[in-house]
Amino acid sequence: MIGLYSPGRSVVHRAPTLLKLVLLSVGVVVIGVLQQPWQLAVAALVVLTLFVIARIPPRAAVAQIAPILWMLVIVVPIQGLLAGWLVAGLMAGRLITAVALAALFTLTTTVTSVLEAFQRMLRPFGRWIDADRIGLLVALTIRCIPLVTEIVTEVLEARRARGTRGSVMALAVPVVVRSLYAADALGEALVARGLDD
Amino acid sequence: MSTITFDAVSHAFGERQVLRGIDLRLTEHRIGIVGANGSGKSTLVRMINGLVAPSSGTVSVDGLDVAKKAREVRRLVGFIFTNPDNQIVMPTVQEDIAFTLRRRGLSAEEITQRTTAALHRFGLAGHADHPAHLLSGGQKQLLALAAVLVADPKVLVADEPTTLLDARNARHIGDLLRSMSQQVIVVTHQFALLEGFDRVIVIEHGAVVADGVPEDSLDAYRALLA
Amino acid sequence: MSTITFDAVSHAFGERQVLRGIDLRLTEHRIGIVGANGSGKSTLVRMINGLVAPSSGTVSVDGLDVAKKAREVRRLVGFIFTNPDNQIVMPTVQEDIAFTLRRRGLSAEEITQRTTAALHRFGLAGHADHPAHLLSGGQKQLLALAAVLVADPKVLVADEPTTLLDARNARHIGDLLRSMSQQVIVVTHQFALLEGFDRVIVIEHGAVVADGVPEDSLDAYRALLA
Amino acid sequence: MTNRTLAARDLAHIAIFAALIAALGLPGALSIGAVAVPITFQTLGVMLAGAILGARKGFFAVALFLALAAAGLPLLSGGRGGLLWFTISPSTGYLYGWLLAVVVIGYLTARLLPKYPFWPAVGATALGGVVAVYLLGIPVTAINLGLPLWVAIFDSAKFLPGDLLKVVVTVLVARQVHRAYPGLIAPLARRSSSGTAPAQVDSAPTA
Ligand SMILES: Nc1ncnc2c1ncn2[C@@H]1O[C@H](COP(=O)(O)OP(=O)(O)OP(=O)(O)O)[C@@H](O)[C@H]1O
Ligand SMILES: Nc1ncnc2c1ncn2[C@@H]1O[C@H](COP(=O)(O)OP(=O)(O)OP(=O)(O)O)[C@@H](O)[C@H]1O
Ligand SMILES: O=C(O)CCCC[C@@H]1SC[C@@H]2NC(=O)N[C@@H]21
Ligand SMILES: [Mg+2]
Ligand SMILES: [Mg+2]
Repeated sequence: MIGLYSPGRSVVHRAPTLLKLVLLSVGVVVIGVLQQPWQLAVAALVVLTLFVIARIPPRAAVAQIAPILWMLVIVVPIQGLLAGWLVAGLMAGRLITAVALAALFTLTTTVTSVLEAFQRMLRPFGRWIDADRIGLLVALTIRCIPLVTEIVTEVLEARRARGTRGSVMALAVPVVVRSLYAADALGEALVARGLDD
Repeated sequence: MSTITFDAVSHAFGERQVLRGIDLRLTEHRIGIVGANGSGKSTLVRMINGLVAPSSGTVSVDGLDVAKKAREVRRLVGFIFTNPDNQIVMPTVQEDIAFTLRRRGLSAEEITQRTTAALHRFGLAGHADHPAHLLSGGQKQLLALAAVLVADPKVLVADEPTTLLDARNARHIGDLLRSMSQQVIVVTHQFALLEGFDRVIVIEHGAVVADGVPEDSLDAYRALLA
Repeated sequence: MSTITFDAVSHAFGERQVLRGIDLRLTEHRIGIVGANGSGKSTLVRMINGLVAPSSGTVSVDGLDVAKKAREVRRLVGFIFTNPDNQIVMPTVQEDIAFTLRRRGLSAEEITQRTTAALHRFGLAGHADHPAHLLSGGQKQLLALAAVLVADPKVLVADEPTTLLDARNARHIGDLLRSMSQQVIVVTHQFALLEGFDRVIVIEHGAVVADGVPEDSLDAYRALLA
Repeated sequence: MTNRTLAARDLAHIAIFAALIAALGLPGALSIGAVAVPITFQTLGVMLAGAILGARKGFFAVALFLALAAAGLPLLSGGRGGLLWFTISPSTGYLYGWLLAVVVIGYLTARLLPKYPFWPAVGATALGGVVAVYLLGIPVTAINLGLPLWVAIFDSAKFLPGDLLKVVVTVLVARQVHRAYPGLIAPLARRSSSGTAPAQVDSAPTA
């Protein structure tokens, strides 16, 4: 489970995660208020430059932005008809630029460091939230994903082996019940290994 | 007895070659399959009712190509998994047994009647309405057998059906398997289960390395493990 | 060796009486526990590190009452479950082993060092960064052992640790258990695992019905099952 | 065990439901209509989390799933992940709506248990899984795309058939699961005047 991280050693990669998060938020807000095409062009150029500096493989970049592009193919004409083509064009430009910036963050920051940053942001709430438990929950969830997919496969196999197909229900109920029992066993293992120390 | 044939069957999961050129003709009443962990036993027997489709070669049951006629073949072949939890698909014991019959177009009456008979035959009558997941390991394994045999398959394939059982329950299941009129194919690590079997096949690294009467095959396997 | 005592321990799950007046003093190096499915073995050994709290009576380890000092006791007692899938709690092999240590307030350095040593000792060094769920059954069982022994417990309790293994892997785990300097308590249905043990206890219907050297106890158990 | 910390078993329940929601994203996402908010099975997972784990644990499960997706794991349907889906995408509001949904469903389910009658349960699940989700989802779609609200409302109609089906499946599944595994949600007294809930049934061996 390596996530969407695209490995590298550039300044963008090495910048502290919290700083990147702050810059990203500022950037998205700024992009959101741009009203002139030339301003947007400058913003887009800045983002593009950052992609080049970070040496993101074009294919990885496109994979992140493509879903939004598809959407724009449909939304832009609607907006054009409703509000005029300049507005529609600006909206599309702002969205693509902001999406690219957010994608850049995701592509240059490991999941681990994002989670660490989240934990640091939660620290002021330490009275209510136990950062240690959260770290444990994260790892446990990543462990549980293959466990759940295995359970789904096994239930599907069992149904097939018994020559039946059956409804959504006959799949969902055993998957959920077995997941719960598997979780119980995991919980016991956590206790046995000293979790509630 | 049915005739199950493997014809030049090979299989790979991704890069990993798991079975290599298997040719087999299974016609005996009781057949055992043994081999080390990861040798390919489960993959092999799963092919008999189409849970795994071979990368190349064909598997057929009574002349029916499993790849093409999976539906028909699954009515002939009952399958028992190692972990009985895998097999329980309904909340209660009775519902789980009835589940197999429900899709066969039987009348409600006949379903009830056959389910009740199965509950008695496998000593589960007292647990009909129990949540199936709360049975003991041995009882679950019995439920798995009941739920499959209620549909009266011609062939029963069981992949390590006694792993969690004590000696008495294991013997009980062994006796059941031996007493059945159906053809039985059993994968196991417990040699005692294969007593009285007609044929034992040893798999190693995805190939058949010994095949014959139980004594000879098991001797060959023991030599392999030493 | 540690001293584990059961003092008038009884237990019921709801209506169901599972253990009845157990009195035991376990001081031997290697102790086996056998008994029929549902006789209460798992319930009994789970009490040793407080996974189940007895309805009445006390269990203690080296004088520490498990009910009151669960935290201290769990540092002394490592536990291995039957199904290794359910005790792998972290995504990769190395992380899973390190998990046990992380809770002990060791330095990062010491954690890395002890984890690496354990990876080597159990032949898992080549798999350190592999997703744990992709290991074979035997490797998973070894990982379970490694993850528990890395914390260097004084007592190791294992509840049927070899059920899914072939004869070679089972022997490997058996040899490991026998070679350990720690006190070992093993529940099993496979008598071969108990070779060379110092004491075997037979449980039937929640009570101790035989207790002594392996030969005598196993004979008594066989007679019981016949 | 203080009520502030979560027991190991609760942690495992939370993690496995977060994983279940992730697994429901594997079949992929279906995008139709004007506004590309995908139709996804993951909403079924969110509703199940509320109806089976209850408000508290369910909320943690959904929040955990969302945090992992936001951190860049490709867990959203179709293998997407990253902060952009939580800030400027048209589906942003729906994702926060999931958090509201799981709490609403969890709370109401606790009031309906142990009887869990069908139609009230459907109503409760729809109130959280549809009404609450759309309440946050639709306006944010309009804002993030700069579209008039009515377009976003009109467009969201395409979710309705699927979402209602998910509501019914959730209720049917939850009912069976509470039968096969009793004691997951402590029923809340219908009249809250007494202020105390009945003791939780706890049949699992983890003491
Ligand atoms: N779905 C799968 N994807 C990838 N590899 C698999 C899959 N199923 C099995 N394998 C691999 O194929 C090989 C053979 O597996 P198989 O389960 O057939 O072995 P087996 O002989 O039944 O072993 P065991 O005695 O442990 O049950 C193993 O190396 C296993 O890791
Ligand atoms: N959590 C539980 N709730 C209710 N009953 C339980 C629970 N756990 C165990 N039991 C019951 O207690 C009895 C003893 O169970 P236990 O697991 O200790 O048996 P065992 O000797 O380990 O059996 P096996 O050899 O099958 O593992 C069984 O009848 C079982 O059904
Ligand atoms: O994956 C995402 O980016 C968010 C998806 C949000 C989907 C919403 S939730 C309610 C409605 N029902 C669906 O099936 N899809 C939408
Ligand atoms: Mg196998
Ligand atoms: Mg047991």
